[in-house]
Parts: sequence; structure tokens; C-alpha cells
Amino acid sequence: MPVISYREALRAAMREELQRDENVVIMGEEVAQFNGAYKVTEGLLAEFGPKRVVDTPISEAGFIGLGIGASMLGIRPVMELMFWSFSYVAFDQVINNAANIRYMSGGQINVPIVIRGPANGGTNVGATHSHTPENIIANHPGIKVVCPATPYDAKGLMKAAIRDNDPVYVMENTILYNDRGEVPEEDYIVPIGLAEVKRAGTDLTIVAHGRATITALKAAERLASEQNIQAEVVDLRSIRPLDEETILESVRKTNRVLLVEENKPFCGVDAQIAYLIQSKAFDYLDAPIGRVSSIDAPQIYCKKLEDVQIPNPDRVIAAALEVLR
Amino acid sequence: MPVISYREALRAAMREELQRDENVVIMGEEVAQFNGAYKVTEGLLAEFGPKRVVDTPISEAGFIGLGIGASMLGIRPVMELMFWSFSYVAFDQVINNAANIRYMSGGQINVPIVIRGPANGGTNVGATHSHTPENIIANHPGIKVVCPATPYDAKGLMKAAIRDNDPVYVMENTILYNDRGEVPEEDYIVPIGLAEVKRAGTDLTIVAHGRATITALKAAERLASEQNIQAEVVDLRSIRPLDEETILESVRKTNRVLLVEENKPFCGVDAQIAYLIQSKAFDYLDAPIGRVSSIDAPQIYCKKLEDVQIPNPDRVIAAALEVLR
Amino acid sequence: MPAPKNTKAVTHPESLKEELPANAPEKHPVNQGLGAEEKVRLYRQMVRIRHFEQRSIRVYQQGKIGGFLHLYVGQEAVAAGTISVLGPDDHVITGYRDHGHALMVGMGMNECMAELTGKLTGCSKGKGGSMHYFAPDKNFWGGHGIVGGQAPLGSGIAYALKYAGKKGCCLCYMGDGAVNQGAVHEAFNLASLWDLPVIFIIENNGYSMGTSQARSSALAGSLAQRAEGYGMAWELVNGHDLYAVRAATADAVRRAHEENKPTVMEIFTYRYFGHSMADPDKTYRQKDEIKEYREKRDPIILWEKQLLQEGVLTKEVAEQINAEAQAEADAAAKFADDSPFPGVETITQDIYWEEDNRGAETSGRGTIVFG
Amino acid sequence: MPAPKNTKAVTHPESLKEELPANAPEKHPVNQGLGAEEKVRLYRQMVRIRHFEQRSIRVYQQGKIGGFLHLYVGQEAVAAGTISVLGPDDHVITGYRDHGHALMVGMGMNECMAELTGKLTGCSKGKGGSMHYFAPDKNFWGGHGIVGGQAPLGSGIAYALKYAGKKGCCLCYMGDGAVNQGAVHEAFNLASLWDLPVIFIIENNGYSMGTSQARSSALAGSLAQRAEGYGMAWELVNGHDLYAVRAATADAVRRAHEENKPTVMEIFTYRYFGHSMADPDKTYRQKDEIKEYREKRDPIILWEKQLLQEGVLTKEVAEQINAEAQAEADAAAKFADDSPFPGVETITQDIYWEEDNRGAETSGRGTIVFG
Ligand SMILES: Cc1ncc(C[n+]2csc(CCOP(=O)(O)OP(=O)(O)O)c2C)c(N)n1
Ligand SMILES: Cc1ncc(C[n+]2csc(CCOP(=O)(O)OP(=O)(O)O)c2C)c(N)n1
Ligand SMILES: [Mg+2]
Ligand SMILES: [Mg+2]
Repeated sequence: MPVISYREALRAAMREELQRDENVVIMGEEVAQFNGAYKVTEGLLAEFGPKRVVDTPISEAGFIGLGIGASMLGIRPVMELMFWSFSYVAFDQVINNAANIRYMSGGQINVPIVIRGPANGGTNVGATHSHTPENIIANHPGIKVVCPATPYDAKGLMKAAIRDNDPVYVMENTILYNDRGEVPEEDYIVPIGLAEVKRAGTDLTIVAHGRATITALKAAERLASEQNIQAEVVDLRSIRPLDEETILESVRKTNRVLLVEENKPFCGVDAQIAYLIQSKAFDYLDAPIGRVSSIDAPQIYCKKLEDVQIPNPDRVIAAALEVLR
Repeated sequence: MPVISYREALRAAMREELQRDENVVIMGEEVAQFNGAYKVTEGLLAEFGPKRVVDTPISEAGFIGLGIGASMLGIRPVMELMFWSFSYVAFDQVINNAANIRYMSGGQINVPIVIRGPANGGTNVGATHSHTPENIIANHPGIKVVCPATPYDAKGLMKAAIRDNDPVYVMENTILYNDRGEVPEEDYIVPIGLAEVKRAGTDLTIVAHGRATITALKAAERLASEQNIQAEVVDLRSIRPLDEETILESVRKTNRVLLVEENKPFCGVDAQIAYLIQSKAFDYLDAPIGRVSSIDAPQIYCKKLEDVQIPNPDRVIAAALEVLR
Repeated sequence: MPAPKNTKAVTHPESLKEELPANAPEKHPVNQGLGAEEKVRLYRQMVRIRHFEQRSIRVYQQGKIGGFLHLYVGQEAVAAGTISVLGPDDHVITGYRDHGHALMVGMGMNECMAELTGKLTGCSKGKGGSMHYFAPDKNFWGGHGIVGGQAPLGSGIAYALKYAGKKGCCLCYMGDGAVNQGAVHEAFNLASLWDLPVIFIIENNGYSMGTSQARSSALAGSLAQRAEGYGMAWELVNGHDLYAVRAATADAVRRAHEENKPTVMEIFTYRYFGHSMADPDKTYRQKDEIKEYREKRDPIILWEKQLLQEGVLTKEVAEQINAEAQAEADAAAKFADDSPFPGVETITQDIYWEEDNRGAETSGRGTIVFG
Repeated sequence: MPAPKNTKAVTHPESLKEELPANAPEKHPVNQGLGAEEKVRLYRQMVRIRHFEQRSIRVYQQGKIGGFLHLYVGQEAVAAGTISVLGPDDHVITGYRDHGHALMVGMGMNECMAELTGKLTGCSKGKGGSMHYFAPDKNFWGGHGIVGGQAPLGSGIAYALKYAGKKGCCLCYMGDGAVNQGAVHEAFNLASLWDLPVIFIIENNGYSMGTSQARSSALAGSLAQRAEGYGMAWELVNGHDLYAVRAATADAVRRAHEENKPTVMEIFTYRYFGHSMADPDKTYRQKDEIKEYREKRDPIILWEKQLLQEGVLTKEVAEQINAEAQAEADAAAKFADDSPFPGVETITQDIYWEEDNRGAETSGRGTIVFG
């Protein structure tokens, strides 16, 4: 299987869907002529021309609302937010219009829009540019949210998102863009709503999503080699819909749980997972569920400290040992 | 003690603070000449004049941002959002500018703004107007969020909010505006960050906030009279900062917990509370933590169904019995 | 930029004292071509809107409608005039004051009234309510509750029409207060920058809730004139005069169809009732002002007079039309009454297309909805 | 509305070919009153900005600065010209391209360089970074990363000044791309509606990242002309000419001080480097264009020439000033190098005033911060 980067995997997904469906349109700031702020859409303008790959002004509420409106008539816009942090200036469109129109119309209309872009800290750009809004957006029924951690999932989830008839928000991670992995050339999708056990284990379940999955896998390797502890790593991949069964299955096997996410802790995704587990696997729990999140402060600029603020393998290992005590 | 309405209590708080501090300014859509969309600010224009009580255009991002800017220089704006749902068009200002400026300036600036208004469903106005964003906003460090359930708390928390040197967001409830209760005439505040046991009990802890507290109290009365079950009702009052100690104390006493909120469940406030309890009182729990939230769909228009969608005493009682099984 | 025709600023309540200068709109081809039957049909449509809404007041007072009810009474010529010039590929989107537009695009009184009372037979199955009517089969994309939030959507509808190569446009309505929302400004820029066939229609009724236009909007001359800053065509229109509304709309539609160019139309109109049924309407305007508009500028009375004068309508036919509209509204109220409420199971339907249409080939298995 | 002086549309790269018509700005009282020393001081300030930034490029290339670094090189006359006319009650707020403004309000190179490298000695203790400089003690309210998000804040600063009865104003800077953000439009309307002493300064450098102005903004003539739609004064300014910038700013400041009226100034300028250090700068403009601006329109070279011609500066003094600025920037880089990183405990400080100042009388007890 070819080994390509997470960035290339995303691009391949968009290219294939542009080819497959003439209603797919790529839109966003600097996606066309500039080839993408992070080069994810590089080459697409050249290949598909300006009708299919469209640069927008810095008007997130305007162009995302426009995409939603167009999607009601059957266009399938794939909108780039240069950062998911900028969804805050478009929040009403992102939530009310995308999530509620199907419901408020009694099911008459659907909104097959994709909004994608990076949602992460860790790049030394400060508080305004480092939001991880998967939890606050997934709070709203009507929306789907996915957070791919690997090139394989990035391509498969992006393709599933574009084909999905509901609004699907793909939260990427700039730090993963250069990560490489095996990605098939054949057409495939990763179904939205399926978690994956990325590493099997017996002593402890670590639930993670996005880049935290990579961090968890690193920690799990070290737990195995340094402490002879076999951690199972469950990658959520999809935040909403949430694959409860895969999580619970793992918990029933290991009886101990650590949740890892790069989100701020208060009402984070892992708060919901903690509730879920204690609710549906209460009797299987041998210890309190542990949790590692970003330290609960606005994202700090100083890179040295930001690397501490965001979960890293050291913090995950310490928390895992705590859960196993 | 005089008995006044929740609405009057809020108004009294604002009036007293307008008198006390000449930098307090009331601002929002229809707060002045129209006397408030919900009459909360009735009479304030007449009493304090147009410099202190200011009508704004329908520009939430604009006027809230303006309030934040003014607050950096020492004005203490008390901004009304006609609905907290409309914070979505001002989300960037509400979050980034209010929550992060202190941090990003290394503590040089503080932002003593209050944003207030109703944040509730149950009034038959549909999905766009029925958001309850206490969880998604409280996710962001730098912000404080309070949800008063009674006239006493409404006045005390509002006064504390106006005097607080940080951004405090007061989430009211239109359905409570006519509720009446004892409210002292003397100056008092309800400290931000203090929960209250609104009903003592031994068999079960019900944690709630906002109008869900009232629902929980009704359910508790019926549990007592109909089933001889004594539920303790903890009213969070303040979502962030969160009074963990009062919650945990109650849980250690009753060993059984039911969480009730009007929020949508996914990453709701009660997800966080569930995590907290299992994390810090794991060994005290005799049963899984129960949870009653709004049914996880966009808010439905049909009043008959909306009354089912939002937690009501029947649903609370059923869930309580489940937890006690 | 095409030179705007009426650059004179007219705001409320000046529009009472002085009518907008009009270029003999009755002579405009779109009006010249109108047959007697069509003229009477327009009369009937306005009358139906009015009776529907007046009937809804009673249903509201009976406690069968909760929440908001924003009435269109007084503004009928705007919806009637603008929508009546549309063709099969033209589309409509508006704000929460949407009953007039809904009836004009051809929605039935029954489904509209039943929606108000939250019934299963409502146009949105009782899920949307007064502010959120939808009928995509009639090119009607809502009914939107967040002020100004529909402006980007309207541009998007126009974008899709252009993308698909249709010779169509989108009428996107908003109030005078809505123009100060950021999303509207962003939509203006996009529409002009990308040459989108969208027509932004500012229904200027003088007030946003209890705030007069002068207290909410800084202006050089008029709200529509802001279009100039985006190099967009604009027009001021007398919204009490059906001919004037049709003439101006026809020009804008032509510009959209032929040139793919957007227009901002500011139509001066007036609402007789409070902002919504919840507005006591006591603080911000004089009863006299309402009375004057009702008497001197009522679009239905003026149109009736016009048609009587033209000889295409008689008093008797007018009365009959009113009686029929009233009967239709009464029947709609009864229909709503007799209709069932949706079942509790519907709360969690219509959230996701993929859930509602889940079949063997649907591959996701995540739990989407939980109680 | 005061008649704008330059209504001629000039956009990039036309501003290269044709200078904005200027009304002999050197004769404006604000420039007439300038002494030789002050003129040289302005030169020094621009030179310091340039050397600071050029030095920061090296620090970035050494890997000591991460994240974004948006350079101001080429735009120095804007910050220098506008801020140099301000008095003690005038305030400043800007976007993320904030180094020039920061040095002009009097912030030191040391604290600025240390902030870039995330050090405790940085102006924001290493918490804000390049985009988020602050110095409230110098009337400087940031440094804001969200495009256009500072526009409402700037109006609010003006609001506070007016509320407190100060004869002051707020300069609120933004880029040409920022003007298409909704928040900017809302701020424009509020500023004009409420007569706020705010001056919106559009630093039009022709591009928003890789998007030329023509590809992002629909216009009649210029961006600033949009102000007309709000009944606001506006002005187009040659940002390569320090006298012109000062003259126009002085007029706007007077309007703010005397009449409490806002102004939109669009200042034509140019950035020589990419949007940020991360921009390879290959897709959207020609190298020739940059070269032409550098050679023909460089604000520092032009000012130097002007002062040499006026005889208030000599080549030797100019060289000395450059050498001193370079030394100062080198020293700042060393200061940043030698400074300590903040400790881990600082991550959870400076979030809440009430926490940082918790004393006996602080009554809340909630847990605010958890690890
Ligand atoms: C973003 C937002 N802010 C406030 C409101 C509350 N609101 C609903 S209608 C309205 C007045 C709108 O006035 P206008 O745009 O003139 O339309 P009209 O009601 O006169 O038709 C307000 C303030 C809202 N729905 N959305
Ligand atoms: C709301 C928002 N959208 C996008 C960005 C990313 N971004 C940062 S600067 C910039 C270009 C701004 O251009 P302009 O306003 O002309 O200012 P300049 O950089 O030229 O000074 C963009 C798109 C952002 N920071 N905020
Ligand atoms: Mg209006
Ligand atoms: Mg620019």
C-alpha cells in the first residue's frame, strides 16, 4: 500500500470526490490560488478550475452560510476553515443553520455540507487560534463531527463526510499533516460513527481522539516496554455519532479507563465519555476513570509551556499508572 | 422579608448597582425605551437616563465587543442578550475577546463585563431560540457562568457579577421571571462559585442548575410524599467556577446521584459533574450516576412535545427510582 | 454600477407625508402585461394573507398558539408584488415574519395554520413554528429566526442556481433592523464580488421591535444606499403600491437573470400590529401614526381602489373575495384544531437524513440520538 | 457628512503607477509645526521598527520564534505617521501585525523581542506572542489575532473615553481583508450612530494573505468609501508619505476630539515580506511589484530623502541612527536569549483577576482552575 502523508490523504479524498461528483465544490480562504494555507488543497485549482475550487474573502459567516444555502439545493460544498477557531465568527451559521434546518423543516431539507480544517493547539499561536471545539459543536444535535488521527482515517472519513447527506465537520490537526501512513489507492470510506481499537491490550483502556490518539499510542508503547502494561487504545475517530459499543466492549475487558484529549476539560468530549462508561459499565469499573486533558487555561503562547499544557506521553503514562494503582 | 419576582430581583440588583457605581451601564436591544423585551430593565431608563441605560441596534457582535472594549478601560457594562441563543452571532467576541485578553496580556488587563439574558427552552419558540449554552461557554477558561434558580439567587448573583472584575455571564430563564420568593432589601451578594443545598435529604443527591433546580425540587417533594424517599437537591448556582466540595459532600452522604439539567446531553454540564463525582467520590457510589437532560434533538416547536423534551418532574422521578433500584 | 433611480432618502414616518417619486410604475411592462384576472388574483392573494393572519390572532388569543407570532398585516403588497413576478427557477427565503411570503409561494392556509398550533399536519410537522415555515417544493427555503442569518443562505441559493446554469434568482428578505447584522454585510460583499443572482429585499417598516430606524442605523440617505459601498445596484420602492413593487422587482429580476447581478431593494412598508403578539406596542410610536398608515397607505385598500377605478374589480366581487378568504381562514383554523399533535417519537426524527433513511447500505453504526 | 478629500479610487497596484492626489500635506499645521528634532525622531522611529523586524527574522530562522510572525516592513509610515499625532488621552488598538504600533506607542524592543520568543520578560509574559502585544499603560490595547475582531473593541474604547468625558480618541487599525468581516460593519454602524471618537484605519497593503484586494472586496471606488453608507467621514491616504499620513490623521483626530465623530481612513501601503514568515510568497504577486515598491515607495527612503532635502538630516546622522537601531535590535535579541522561560505554574495564572487577587474579602470558593 502506498505510504502518504495525512495532508496528502485529505487531498486525495477531495480530489477523488471532485472527480466522482460534479456538485462537489471546494471553498475557503486561500484554498485555490494560494494552494491552501496548509497546502492541503494544493493543485486542486490547477486540476479542476475556478468553478470547483473557490477562494473566499475573510467572511466566515458569509461564505459558510452561503455554502449551507447552496447545499440545500444539492451542491456539496467542502468548506475550509483556516482554523476551526475561526468558526467562532461563523458560529450561528455553523450551528443554527446547518444543524437545525432539517429539523425545523420537518425533514424536508437536508444540508450536505462539509466544513473542514485544523482544530488544535500545539503550534505556538496563542489562545485565539488554538481552540478545539469538537465538544461544543458536537453538543448540538443535527451535526456530525469527526477527528481523524491517521492518514488512513483522514482519507476515509473525508470521503464519507463528502458523501454524507448531513453536515459533517472534519477536525484536522496541523501537527499531523506531515504524519505518514499506509493509504489504499482504491476507493474506500471509513464509516462515520465507528471507533477503532488502534492497539489491543488487556490492562487498561485508553480512549482518545485526534492527535491525542497518537500521544496515547506512544504512551502505550512505553507502558508496555517500560512497565509491562498492555494498554488498549480506542480511537473514537467520530465524536458524533459516537460509537458507544466499541468503548464499552473495551472497558468490560480491561476494567480500567483513562481518557485522553487535547480539549479543555470542562464539559469536554471526555466528560461525556466518562458519564457514558460509568452509566453503562459501572460494575466493570475497578477504579475511577482517569482523565488527561489540556491544562485548563487559555492556550499559552510560549511553546515550552504549551507542550506541557497539551497532553504528552509523560502525562498520559503518569495518569495511567494512577488509574492502575 | 419582601416577596418579589425573579424579574424584580434582577432589576433590583441592576438598580442598586447603577446607584452604587457610576461606571455601571446597562446596554442591549430594547432595554431602555421599550423597557426590556421581558421587562427586566423596566423603569431603569426613566430613573437613570440615556447615558446609563442604552438601546443598541441588532448587532450583538458589535455591541458586545464594544462593551468588552469599554470594560478594559473601567466601564462596567451589563449587556442584555435578548436570548442567550443570540450569543452565537457574537461568539467570537463573547469567547475570544472576553475570556482571553487578560491571559494574553499577561494579566495586564481585566474585563469586568456582565452579559445577561435568558438561556432556556420551554417557551415554544423553536430550535434557533432555545439554546442553553452554559456548558459550551463554560468550557472556556477565563469566563464565569452563573444560572440562578430563585429570586434570592438572581439578585445576589447579579450583584456579585456586576462587582466581579472578570467576565461573568448570567443565564436567566424566561419561565422563572414570574416566580416569586423572599428577597432581602439590604445589600447582599451570593458569592460566585458557591452551590447551595436547596433541600436536605439522605437517600439520593439530585444535582441541578437553573430551572432544573425547580423541577428537581418538585420531584423531590413528590418522592418524599409519594415514595417516602428523601432526596437532597444541590443547586449549582454557579457553573464556572464550580463548587465541587458541596457536590461531593452530598454524594458522600447519600451514595446515589441523579443529575438534572435542561441542556442537551452531549458534553453537557452534567457530563462534567458525572466525571467529577466518579473521579473524586468513586468509592462512595452505590449505583451508576443517573442523568436527565433535554431529549437530544433540536428544540421542537410543538409545545406539547417540548414539555416532554425538557426534564419534567415525572421524568426526574422515574430516573431517581432507577438510580435507587 | 447602474444609476439608482430613487436616490432621495425617505424614512419613516416621512414616507407618510411624502410618497417616493415613482416613474409611472403602472406603465412598466411587467404591469402593462397584467390581465384583469391576474390583477384580481393579486388582490385575492393579499386579502388571503390578511385574513389568514387576522384569524391567527384569534387562535393565538385562544391559547392555541404559543411562542412568537409576528404578523405581516400592512406589508402584504411587498410579498405579493415581489413574488408575483417570479418564474419557475426563482427562489425565496425570508426571516421570521414569513406568513405572507409562504402564502404567496403557494403554501396552503391549512398547513400554515396547523404549523402555528404545533400540529403534525403543519408544514414543518409542528417542528418549526411560525418563524420557520419551509416549502422547498415551492422554492421556499424558510422562515429564519435569527435576524440576518438568512442573508448568507440566500446568497448560497443564488450561488447554486448560477452553478447549475439556471436562469433563476433568489429573493432574500430582511427587516430594516436586520441590515446591521454582520452576516448581512458579508453576504452583500460576496453577492457583489461573485456576481450572484440574489435580490436583497429590505422590508423597511420603520421599526425593529421598539426601535425606530433612526435609532438603529447610521445612514447617509437610506439603508439600501449602503449597497453602493459594494458596487451593487439599489432601489427605493413604495411598498404601499403594488405596481411600484412589481416594477422595481421585475427590473431587479431581469438584472439577476440577464447579468447575474445582485440588487438591494429597500421597500417602504408598515406593520399595523406590534412586533409580535407579545409586544404591547406602547412605547415607541403613536397610535395616530398607525391610524394614518392604515387609512392613507393600506396596500390592499389602495389596490382595491386602483382596480375599482380600472374597472377590473367591483365592490361585490371584492366583498366576495374577502368572504371567501375569511371562510378559508376559518376552515384552516378548524383544520388545525382537528389535526393531531405529533407523537413523542417524532422528537428524535428529522435530525439526520442518514438516520431517517437508514438502510442496509448505511454503514455508520454510531449512536446518534439518545434520550 | 464632511466632503471627503480624495474620492479617487486607487487600489494596488495602481497606487504604484499613480500617487494619490495630495493637498500639499507638508503645509498642514500638524507638519508645519514639526521641528527638526521631531522630524529626525520620526525617522529614527521608523528605522527602529524596521531593524527590530529584520532582526526578528533572524531569531525566527534560528528557531527561537515559533508560530506566526507577521512583518510590518514597508508599512512603517502608517504606524509612525498616525501615532505621532496622538496626545495623552488617545488610544490605539490593532490586529496581529502589531510590532510597528507597539514600538511607536513606546514599548521597548526588549520586551517585544522577548515576547516573540515566549520569555517571562516579554510584554505579555510569553503568553500572547507576536499577534498579542499589549501595553495598557501606554494606551495600547493589543494586538488581536482574529481578523476584524478588534473593531468593536476599538469602538468600545472610544465609548469609554466619551463616557468619561475625555477629549480623546481611539485609532483602530485593520487590514484591507478585514473590512469584509461582519464585526467591522457592526462597529462602523455603532460608531457613526453613537458619534464615537474612533478612527478606523484600513492599512491597505493590497493583499490579505494571498488574495489581492480585487479578489476579496466588491467596491464602488475604495474600501473607505463604504463609510458613506453609514454617514461617516472617510479619507484615502498615501501611506508612503509620512506628511500625508500625519495630515490626514490630524484631521480625523480633530474630528474625533471636537465633534466626537468617527472617520474611516484608508491608507495605501505595502508589505515587502510574505503575509507571515510561513508564506512562501510565490503565488499571488510578482517579484517585480515588490521591487518597484521597495525602490519607489519605501516610506523610510522617501522620508530620508525629504529630510536630507530639507536639510534637517545628514547622511552621517542617518547612518548613525541606523547603526544605533541595529545595535538596539541586537541587544534585544540577546536580552530575549538571556531571559528565562516562564515557569509551568504560570500556565494557570492571569486567567481571572479575582483569582490573581484573591484575598480575605474574596468570597467565592469555587474551583476555577484544574489541571
Ligand atoms: C441575532 C438576533 N438578534 C435579536 C433577535 C430578536 N429579534 C427578533 S426580530 C427583531 C427585530 C427585527 O426588526 P426588523 O429587522 O426591522 O424586522 P421586522 O420585525 O420589522 O420585520 C429582534 C431584535 C433575533 N431574532 N436575532
Ligand atoms: C476570522 C479570521 N479569519 C481568518 C484569519 C486568518 N488570517 C489571518 S491574517 C489574514 C489576512 C488578513 O489580511 P488583511 O486584513 O489585508 O491584513 P494584512 O495581513 O494584509 O495586514 C487571514 C486570512 C484570522 N486570523 N481570523
Ligand atoms: Mg422592521
Ligand atoms: Mg492586507
